[in-house]
Amino acid sequence: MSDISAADTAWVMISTAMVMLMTPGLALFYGGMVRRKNILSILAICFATLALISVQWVLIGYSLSFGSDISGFIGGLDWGLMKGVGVEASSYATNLPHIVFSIFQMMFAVITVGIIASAFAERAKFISFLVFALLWTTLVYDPLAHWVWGGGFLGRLGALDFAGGLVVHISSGISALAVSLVIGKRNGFREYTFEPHNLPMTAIGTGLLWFGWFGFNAGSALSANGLAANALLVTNTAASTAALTWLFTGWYMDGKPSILGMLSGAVAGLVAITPAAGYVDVSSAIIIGFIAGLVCYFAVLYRSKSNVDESLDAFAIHCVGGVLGALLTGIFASSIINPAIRGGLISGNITQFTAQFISVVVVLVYAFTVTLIIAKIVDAIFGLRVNEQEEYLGMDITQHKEKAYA
Amino acid sequence: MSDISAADTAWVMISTAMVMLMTPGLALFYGGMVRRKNILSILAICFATLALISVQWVLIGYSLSFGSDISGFIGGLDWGLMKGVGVEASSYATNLPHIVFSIFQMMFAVITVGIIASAFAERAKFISFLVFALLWTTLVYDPLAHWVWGGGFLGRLGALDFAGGLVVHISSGISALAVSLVIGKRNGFREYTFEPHNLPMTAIGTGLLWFGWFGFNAGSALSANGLAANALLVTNTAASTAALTWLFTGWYMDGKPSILGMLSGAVAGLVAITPAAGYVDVSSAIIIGFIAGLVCYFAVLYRSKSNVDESLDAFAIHCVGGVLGALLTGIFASSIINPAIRGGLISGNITQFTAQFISVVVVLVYAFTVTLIIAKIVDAIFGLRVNEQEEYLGMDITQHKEKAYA
Amino acid sequence: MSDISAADTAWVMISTAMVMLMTPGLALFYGGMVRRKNILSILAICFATLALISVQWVLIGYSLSFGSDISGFIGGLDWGLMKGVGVEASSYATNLPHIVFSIFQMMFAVITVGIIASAFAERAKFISFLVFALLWTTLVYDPLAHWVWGGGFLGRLGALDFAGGLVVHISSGISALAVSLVIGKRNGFREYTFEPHNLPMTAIGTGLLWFGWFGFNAGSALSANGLAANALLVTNTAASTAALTWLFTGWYMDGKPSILGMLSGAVAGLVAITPAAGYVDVSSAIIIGFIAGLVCYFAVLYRSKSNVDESLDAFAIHCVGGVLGALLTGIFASSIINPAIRGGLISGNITQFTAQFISVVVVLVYAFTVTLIIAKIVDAIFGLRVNEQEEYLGMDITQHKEKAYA
Amino acid sequence: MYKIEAIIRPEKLQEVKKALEEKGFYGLTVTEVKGRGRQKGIKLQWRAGEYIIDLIEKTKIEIVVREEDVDELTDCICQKASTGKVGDGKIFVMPVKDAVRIRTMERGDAALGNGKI
Amino acid sequence: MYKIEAIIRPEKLQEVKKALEEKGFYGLTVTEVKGRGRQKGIKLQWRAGEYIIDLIEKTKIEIVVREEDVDELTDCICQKASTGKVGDGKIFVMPVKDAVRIRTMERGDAALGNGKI
Amino acid sequence: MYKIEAIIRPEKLQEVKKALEEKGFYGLTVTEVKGRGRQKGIKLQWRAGEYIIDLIEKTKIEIVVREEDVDELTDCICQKASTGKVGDGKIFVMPVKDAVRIRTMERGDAALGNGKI
Ligand SMILES: Nc1ncnc2c1ncn2[C@@H]1O[C@H](COP(=O)(O)OP(=O)(O)O)[C@@H](O)[C@H]1O
Ligand SMILES: Nc1ncnc2c1ncn2[C@@H]1O[C@H](COP(=O)(O)OP(=O)(O)O)[C@@H](O)[C@H]1O
Ligand SMILES: Nc1ncnc2c1ncn2[C@@H]1O[C@H](COP(=O)(O)OP(=O)(O)O)[C@@H](O)[C@H]1O
Repeated sequence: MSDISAADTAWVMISTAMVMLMTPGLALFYGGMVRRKNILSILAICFATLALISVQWVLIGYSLSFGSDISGFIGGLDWGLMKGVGVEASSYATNLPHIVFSIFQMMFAVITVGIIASAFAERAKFISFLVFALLWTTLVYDPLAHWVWGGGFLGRLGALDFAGGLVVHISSGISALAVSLVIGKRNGFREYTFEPHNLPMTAIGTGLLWFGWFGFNAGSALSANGLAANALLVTNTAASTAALTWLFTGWYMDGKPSILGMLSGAVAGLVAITPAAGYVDVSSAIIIGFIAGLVCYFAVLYRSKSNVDESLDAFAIHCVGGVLGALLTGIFASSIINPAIRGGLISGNITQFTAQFISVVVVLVYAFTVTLIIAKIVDAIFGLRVNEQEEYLGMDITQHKEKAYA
Repeated sequence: MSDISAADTAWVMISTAMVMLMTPGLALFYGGMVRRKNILSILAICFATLALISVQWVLIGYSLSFGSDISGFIGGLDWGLMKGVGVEASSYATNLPHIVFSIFQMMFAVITVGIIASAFAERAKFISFLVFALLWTTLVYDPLAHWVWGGGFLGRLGALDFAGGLVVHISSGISALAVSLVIGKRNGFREYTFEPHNLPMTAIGTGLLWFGWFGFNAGSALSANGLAANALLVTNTAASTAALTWLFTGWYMDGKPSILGMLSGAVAGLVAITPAAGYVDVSSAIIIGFIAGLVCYFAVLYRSKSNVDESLDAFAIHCVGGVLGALLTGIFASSIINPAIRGGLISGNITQFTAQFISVVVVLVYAFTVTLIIAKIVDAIFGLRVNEQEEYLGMDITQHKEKAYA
Repeated sequence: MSDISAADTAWVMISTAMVMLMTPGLALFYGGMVRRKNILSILAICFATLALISVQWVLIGYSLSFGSDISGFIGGLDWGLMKGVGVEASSYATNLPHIVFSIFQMMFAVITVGIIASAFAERAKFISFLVFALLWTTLVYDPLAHWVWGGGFLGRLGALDFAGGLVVHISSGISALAVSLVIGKRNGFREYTFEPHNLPMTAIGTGLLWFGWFGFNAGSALSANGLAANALLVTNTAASTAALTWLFTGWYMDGKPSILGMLSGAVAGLVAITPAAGYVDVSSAIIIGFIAGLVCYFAVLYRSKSNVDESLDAFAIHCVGGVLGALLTGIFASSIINPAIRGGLISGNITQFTAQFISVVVVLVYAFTVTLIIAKIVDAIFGLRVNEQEEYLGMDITQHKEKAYA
Repeated sequence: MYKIEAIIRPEKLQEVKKALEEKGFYGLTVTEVKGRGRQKGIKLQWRAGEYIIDLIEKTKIEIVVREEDVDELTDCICQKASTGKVGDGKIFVMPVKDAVRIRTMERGDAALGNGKI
Repeated sequence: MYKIEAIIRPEKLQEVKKALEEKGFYGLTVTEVKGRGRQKGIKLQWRAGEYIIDLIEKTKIEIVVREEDVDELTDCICQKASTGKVGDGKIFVMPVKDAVRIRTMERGDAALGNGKI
Repeated sequence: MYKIEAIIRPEKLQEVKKALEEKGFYGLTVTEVKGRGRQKGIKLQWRAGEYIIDLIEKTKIEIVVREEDVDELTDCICQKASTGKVGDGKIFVMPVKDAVRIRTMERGDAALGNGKI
């Protein structure tokens, strides 16, 4: 245990707890936006994700993602059931007990599935979601985590993804789109409006997400050092800039400053800075935040006018924001911030940008295709969707026999 | 201050904050389950617990629990008002400022009383709860903490209780049962249903509890090391397994997957892993979580069909879960995980199991008896319960002259 | 990076996250107290504060507050856009990456503006609040932070302000009063009652504030050591004592124990201990908590009977509590707790008390005057207040075109 | 046709509903209301003042039925909703000129879908 | 018997209630409603579209009284609930055929527990 | 004068409101209610027991109009609120003796502020 740092261990453990809290935070963020009759089902989906992916991760997920590399594509099953994952350090972080690294990573797998969950909002069979989640995390998340972070081919290509722009946000955002295409529009979509039932709940959720994101991004330094501090700073800066950008853009476009817009903007900024957090400085963070706020605003606007009912806009925020972040990392990455890298376009390193671009395309294509297949299969076997009568009565009653509010 | 570790200090301070947050979390967990007219009183009871026990602890509680041992039964008053509890390390944790150890322990005393508070739900006089809480923490919690952790006879017997299966969960769960027997059923019990007024509130509470529990269990390692990391991992694993177990058991039994069931399952798993967290590996955690989810499900089912209105099931979850955890620790404890111990039944060490068994019985008997007496005395002097008219109008208005929602 | 401590870095980073969470916590604390039609606008104001002040801070705020001193009154702009604020330590904390110190301080600037926000409740134009916030943080907060912490004249005078009694609480509380005088009473004030629309929301907020305050006060030690531990302990003790004091005082005066009272008391105690947390022991904390609970209770009572609609009592709690705390620090400060100081009145050091007194007066006068001017100017240019019809319909609809609850 | 408007204790709703169902009266509309009757008010206090709560939560049931069903129904509701204590509530009976079933535009008794039709 | 149905500003409820109480009219039922009158609508926006809010929160008071009390009560309500601005609300008076006190099964005026009885 | 009481699907409210507006009927009062009609109940479960949900969320619209407007309005509502499926709701028409505008104390038809007046 020679090199293990107690301080780093403490930092990554608390970061783990903070990232764990993001899933309940996400549940509230989404929960506030759905109709009153479906709030419990969103919460159920998110909490079930936390439980289910946690178990999958210790059984096989961690090993598939980070186990001994098999031709750059997937990890072996040698660490199944956490065999051999103990208090000694691993090669992934020589300063941390191996367990700490593995459980920190676990929470990333959890939240990623939580993001996709939004595509199931207000119309999915609970059982189908569970089956989908299990398949998706195994067939999409685990490989992607391996490719980028686990010694796989995208990492070797030189793709930079500090805290999960590719692995977490693009993958979940594009998959949410794929799911929404298979599951179809909610009844009444574009016929009558779906009012969010509790925006203060969405605000609480955003608060918890923002808090947890400090663990997400700064924790990804895997050490309580200046790099983590920089990640903390740029994370907060990008979130703030994007929140303001969305707020003012919406104000200009719609005539009024929307709080849901500001909260969405904050999330967009957090998403976009995620891949970049360990590589860019605060000025770049302002630019990244600004672009994310602006582009994601229009992405949501466009989506909401389209015929696609990707109901809670995981695509327009997480995928679009993630793509922006991944590419902008290729532009703004700086070896001053992170001496371990050569820097991005702005430092004259075009290779980095190319690596980012290729990775984005690979992740988009892979996640979209495989998700489409999984969704179709689950649909064929279990039916992704409840019937019209059930949808009308709401998921809470028909899927869970429970009522949110008395 | 030679041996004091800043990293461990940071870890236990943040763990303290996380355990502190569990009491508001518990307030929400319970608060969501009561009727609309009683929500404030549940919150009042939990926040008053935080304030009251915090003060009792610095005045006498810490000293009674951890002060110089008096024949194995109670601590002396030498540390009253925190005299002598300063920045130097204590024998309890040579790596931490004494204050850190004492305030971390404080939060355990707080949450324990918070758990019992549930037995007072929807019918207790606020003043009577306060008097009860003060007596209970002094006469039940402090001695038990001393017996197990403060150098008392159960600790010497070799009882293992990593983060408080005996001291926190069994003691509070069995005491909640005793209180509910004295205070009696709510009016209308088994006549008409009491619908939980806000299940999303219960979900938020569970999220905060889960988060805080990482501090509770992993913080109990008192060090930012591999043992803490293992505690973190097994805690999350047991919670997840138990949540899924309860979810699926309920699904099978009732026909529908209940979110309240899943949340209850998570808590049951967290409770059961509490005494074991520093002694068992992840496979054992899965077994412990599974057993806790299953057994506590049936305990709640049985209780709810019985004639006992232990309204929020602190007994069926905390006491039953705590007993399971304490005994399973005696089975699964492993010296590979924790070299300081000899291991449980599975390592061929029957003594450990016997020690666990004896401790469970001692705690059950002591806590139940003394609680019964305290409750009867408080009832005789102040009256535990409001009158029927007040109960009908609700605690919020009649006890606090306040209304939760306008 | 020789002296930088990873443990201290971890501790101050997590403290930063905790203080960040206080602003959403504050939003909920306040949000629960306003009417249903204005809840979103309170949330909007608080989240916008987080975003806006974060950006102002990295652009100029940090530099104005902590940059190279200009005649004791303000910092220079050398650290604008965080230029030169990197991973090396600064003179403010030789054990921390400079970034960590600066972002920890950022969250103090944020929450301070969040506190004033309450004076805008239920009647302000959103745009006017934004302009006000930007001016205020630049013209009031940044100078004050410089005077006390950034090498300015109050710090040199010897004023003790551990975590921001002067800089945060007095300044925001007195400014809230100034704003409320300019913006005027809500329509219907003292004609009909304004019922708080969701007290459980206020309770959740208090829980998050209490949690975050551990980072606020114990984090202000800037090190994971005994001083931080002491700050943690006295913070919790003062909060608890004040909560109980307010609870019982209100009980005696009004006939019933109010939960809103208890929560307000907790905040009052937290405020009062803030300047003292690194200088006093636990017995003094009990006295400080008691005085704060009692005096702030009567301050609120008096204010609510006055003709001033300082709607959410930032003045009566933050300013009054802050003044108490600052003065009591001058009385109870002890060199046993903090060897770096000479102690207060009780240690026979009258100079300390004088320094505290002068600082209080200076901050009161400066903040009140400048705030009054800013508020008048913003009022003249943008109009601080919506028209009567808009106020009647509520801020949520008229300022944000959004509805909180469907 | 008459509308029966019964203001009852919320906890009696299930029982009343069930009794109506057993008599064949499915159609009804329920509203959460607050009511004041014989009870004295309670003063409430909060930081910025005080107010009086004399309104207790009640449930209003509205059932439109044919004239000949009115007595049977009011009796049935009285029986199920009564506890014998102040606060049991009131029933009001009001004339209804016409009823329309939106789906089919049927009118009159045929639209009620209640009672022995 | 008549039912007086008054739709008023929520903030006027306390005052109206108190005035009724002073006249001896305790029994009443209160419902939270939303209403549209002379005001123009307001457009609301959220991420997935827009909707129009022209419904303002109002409070509905229902009081069943004997015929001879109707005028006194409507006057009393008008006086207390009025601010002179658009949005003050409306009062509607509707015939009631019968009233029943659930607890005692008393019928007719005796069941009202309102007014000079 | 008559009161039209329409119990409709909540998601149809916007459409109905708009149609009424276009016909010149601004004044209306909306209440959130729950209703039971032809649907079968659903059993709900929680930790301490079970209960039956047969009440589906509906929206009640109340409009007081002159006698001559009743038919036009009921037709209009039926048309806009109908989906052709069970649960579309009901309309009830009830006599109203008088209306008062609180602000001006105007009475009768003039107080309605609805229809062609
Ligand atoms: N005259 C009335 N008009 C309208 N509603 C009434 C009237 N009298 C009573 N109510 C309603 O009936 C409820 C029960 O009345 P209460 O007087 O407590 O019942 P009881 O007559 O059985 O004692 C009240 O809460 C109120 O909602
Ligand atoms: N014809 C009507 N039918 C039913 N409710 C009405 C009618 N006209 C008005 N209301 C109710 O009365 C409230 C106040 O109406 P409004 O026209 O604003 O008042 P005023 O006539 O004093 O200006 C409305 O919000 C609505 O709830
Ligand atoms: N007899 C009745 N009295 C009062 N309300 C009724 C009655 N019948 C139906 N309703 C209301 O109308 C709503 C729709 O009724 P439903 O029977 O589902 O419509 P439909 O007749 O078109 O199938 C119900 O939810 C209930 O609120």
